[in-house]
Amino acid sequence: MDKRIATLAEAVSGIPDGASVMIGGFGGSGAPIELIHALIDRFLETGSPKALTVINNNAGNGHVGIAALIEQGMVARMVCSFPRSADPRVFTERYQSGEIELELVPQGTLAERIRAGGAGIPAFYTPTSYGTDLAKGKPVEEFDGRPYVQERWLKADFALIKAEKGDPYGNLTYRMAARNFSPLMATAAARTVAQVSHLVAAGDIDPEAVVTPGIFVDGVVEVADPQQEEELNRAGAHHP
Amino acid sequence: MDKRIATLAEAVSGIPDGASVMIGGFGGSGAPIELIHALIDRFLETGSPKALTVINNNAGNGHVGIAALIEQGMVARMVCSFPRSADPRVFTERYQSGEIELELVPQGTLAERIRAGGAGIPAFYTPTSYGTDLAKGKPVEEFDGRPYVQERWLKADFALIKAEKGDPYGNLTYRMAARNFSPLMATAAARTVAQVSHLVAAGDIDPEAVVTPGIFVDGVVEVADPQQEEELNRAGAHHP
Amino acid sequence: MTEKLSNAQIAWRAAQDIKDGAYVNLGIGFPEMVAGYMPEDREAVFHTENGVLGFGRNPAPGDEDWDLINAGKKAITLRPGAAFFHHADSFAMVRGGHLDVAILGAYQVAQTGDLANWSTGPKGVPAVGGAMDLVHGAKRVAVITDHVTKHGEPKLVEACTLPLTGVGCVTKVYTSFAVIDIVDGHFVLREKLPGLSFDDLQSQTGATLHTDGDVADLTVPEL
Amino acid sequence: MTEKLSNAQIAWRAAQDIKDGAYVNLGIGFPEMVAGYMPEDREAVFHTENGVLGFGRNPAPGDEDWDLINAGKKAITLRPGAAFFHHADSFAMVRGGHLDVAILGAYQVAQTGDLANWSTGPKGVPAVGGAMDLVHGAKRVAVITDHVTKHGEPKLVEACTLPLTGVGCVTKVYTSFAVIDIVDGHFVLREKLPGLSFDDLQSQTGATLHTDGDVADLTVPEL
Repeated sequence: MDKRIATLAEAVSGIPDGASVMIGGFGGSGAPIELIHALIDRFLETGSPKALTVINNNAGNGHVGIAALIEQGMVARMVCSFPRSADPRVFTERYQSGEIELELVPQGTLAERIRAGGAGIPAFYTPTSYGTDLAKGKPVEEFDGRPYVQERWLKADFALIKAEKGDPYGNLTYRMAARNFSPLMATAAARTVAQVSHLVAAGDIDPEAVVTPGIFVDGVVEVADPQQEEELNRAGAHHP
Repeated sequence: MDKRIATLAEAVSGIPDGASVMIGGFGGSGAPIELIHALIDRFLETGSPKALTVINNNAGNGHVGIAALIEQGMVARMVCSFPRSADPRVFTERYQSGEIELELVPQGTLAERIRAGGAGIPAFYTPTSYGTDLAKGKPVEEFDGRPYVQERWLKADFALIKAEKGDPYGNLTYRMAARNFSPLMATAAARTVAQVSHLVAAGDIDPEAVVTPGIFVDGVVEVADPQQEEELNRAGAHHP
Repeated sequence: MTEKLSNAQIAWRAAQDIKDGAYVNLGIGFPEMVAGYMPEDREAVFHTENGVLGFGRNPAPGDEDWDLINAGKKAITLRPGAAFFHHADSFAMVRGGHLDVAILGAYQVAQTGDLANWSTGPKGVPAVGGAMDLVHGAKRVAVITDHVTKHGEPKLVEACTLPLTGVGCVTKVYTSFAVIDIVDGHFVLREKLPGLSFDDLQSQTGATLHTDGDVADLTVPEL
Repeated sequence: MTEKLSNAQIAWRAAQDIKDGAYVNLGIGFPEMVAGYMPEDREAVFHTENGVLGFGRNPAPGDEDWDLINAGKKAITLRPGAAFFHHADSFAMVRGGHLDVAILGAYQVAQTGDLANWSTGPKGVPAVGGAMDLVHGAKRVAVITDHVTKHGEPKLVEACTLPLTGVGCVTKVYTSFAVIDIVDGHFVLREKLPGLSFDDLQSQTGATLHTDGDVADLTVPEL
């Protein structure tokens, strides 16, 4: 079993036009900057992939990562809970011009829908959003005298995530709050690729410490000193 | 914050007659033998608690742990997936005589129902058990052309679990396959008490290594050299 | 112009009602101030949606680790006994009723407990974050807010006119003028600034203020 | 009495169809034997419901650690790259379609793919375990079984008479006589013991056997 991928270019090579892509991270923590930028570089060279649906808690910040993906016109649709950031201009302009569609999902519902996608649960009920605009058109059912909204699972064609350690079996650990959505997204995508800061040998991750078991991961690519989105933005970085 | 409890007797003192109690463990791995035996000892002294509903994957083995709890007549109802074991006689007799009611739940559905109880999800849909006797009377709904069974959350008044390390905040780690249902049960019970093999100081469990965050745990009691159910049974042990 | 409490003073007042040992989520922005005013003899454990329990103060500038942030994307530090977890576990804590209290900001609060705090209407980019989960998850949902808007309009109303965050979820409101419980569809005044008459307070409130026994003086330290 | 494959030989045959890199769950008891017959040049990762991925052979007697067991409560060992996880995550792997194959035992398999393997009727204590989850979760569900019961009755039938484990879930059956695919509600014979005629096999099968091209000889090593 060897899920190692040699290059970032290879790691993102299979994503076609129109694909749905879950991208890990909450703001800058956990954002797989190098994988996203490799996808942009591929687009700049080949014109593909475009018309992507991107699933992330946010909708980009500044001019790197998801914001840069949007800026290149690669994204047709965002699914997120909080499309605001310190510098949300790239998304805001595309959204207001109608170029990007937005599905706004409460954060806990977004997390649970992704988990459900990975766990084979096609639908579940939550109290979240009951009686609000975000529940419009969704079935409501009462349990034990309280109303709940039915939500559907959320799956994707690909997940691009960032992890701390990875081994050839695809087992992953994360770094602090960079964990966030990534373990869920790994389970809910048909193909999951992780950029890992430390590629280690099989057996070097304690089985007790594995956060994402390798069964959920299809490829790992080492990015030894990953860029941090927040630091890039504080430095005013652009990609490309 | 100090969730430490000094004695096993104190740890099980609040459980009343008729309570529902989730008990961690899969077979002998993860079975909180000392907590269960403390509950039996309390019953032998005071006649309480009795008429318990016990939720566990199994229904006891031999004459220790859950089997001993059943043998004392303390259990009115079992919720489990696999009420068989190397020596299931205690449960089998009480079940066949009608003294104990059994709710049989597929193992994955049992796990998911407990997780749902802890996560505030009152109901969910699963393909498991569709078209079988165990789905009788349950709502069925079709999603994307496939039929699913609606299952309800499962909560309990108490959870008694076994963990490897615990700190005064209630953070827990587990030992190998002894993890099984315990992290789920900790979330789904109104009051969760863990026996821990190593009680450590706050800060001594790496925040990355915490499996059950302390918010789900109400009490920790140290049992430094816990008994292992399988070993007790191989030695032909009885409690008391 | 009526004397009113500063944001710091409102946060201080809300902090006094947090019990020792409580698990607490503070909304982004103004509510984050509450953590700074916990009584010294009490310990609360703070939860942030993005997967941290038991975080502490913000680090000094230059000491930030941007993989260690709160839901407002501010850098934080850890306290002993902290834990990391993923987003589904984080919202299991929220939705599953494990938080003792969530303290949120508000555009409007209705006497029914309805809260509007995520959208000011169809203009702009909508963003909801974790607010809709928190209002139906925490055991107690409190709001801290100015009593009136910048334009002097009541924020405590009979029925919210802005898009709802949740229905019947708020049970306590700490404002720049008063402390108000929501009981059975009514605002029940518990404390008010000593220099403010009941009638003056009522005139700045968009729904009837009820009383149930004495109304205490709302007194807070200079901050 | 017809020559038939031993359990070890049925397990060997099933193992030959497991691809390199597959994630596999083996049912309690007889199916556990499959792991011992994996081709040496292929590596499968074995999953057990109780929260272990990547386990290896059973330890020598005396070397057991009873906190490290499989779903059949037998002691196991770990291979490099193993992971522990809780039961909800374990069944997320199962129900979420992450396992490549589950190999289970059977009381009866119907030509529709229906499986009965958990209950022989109302007598005794019912016990289901993880079978109902596995049959609707794994990408491929195969059965290994004697072709007939101890009493000579067919186990491959038109419709199950015993309580169902799952509906339309099995796609391949490895028996003591044959290898059979289930395609569009039919048993399609792929391999049979060379010494057994089609008519003899049909006479011991409770539903019509179809063919689709050649039927290969079912040949296995002495074990």
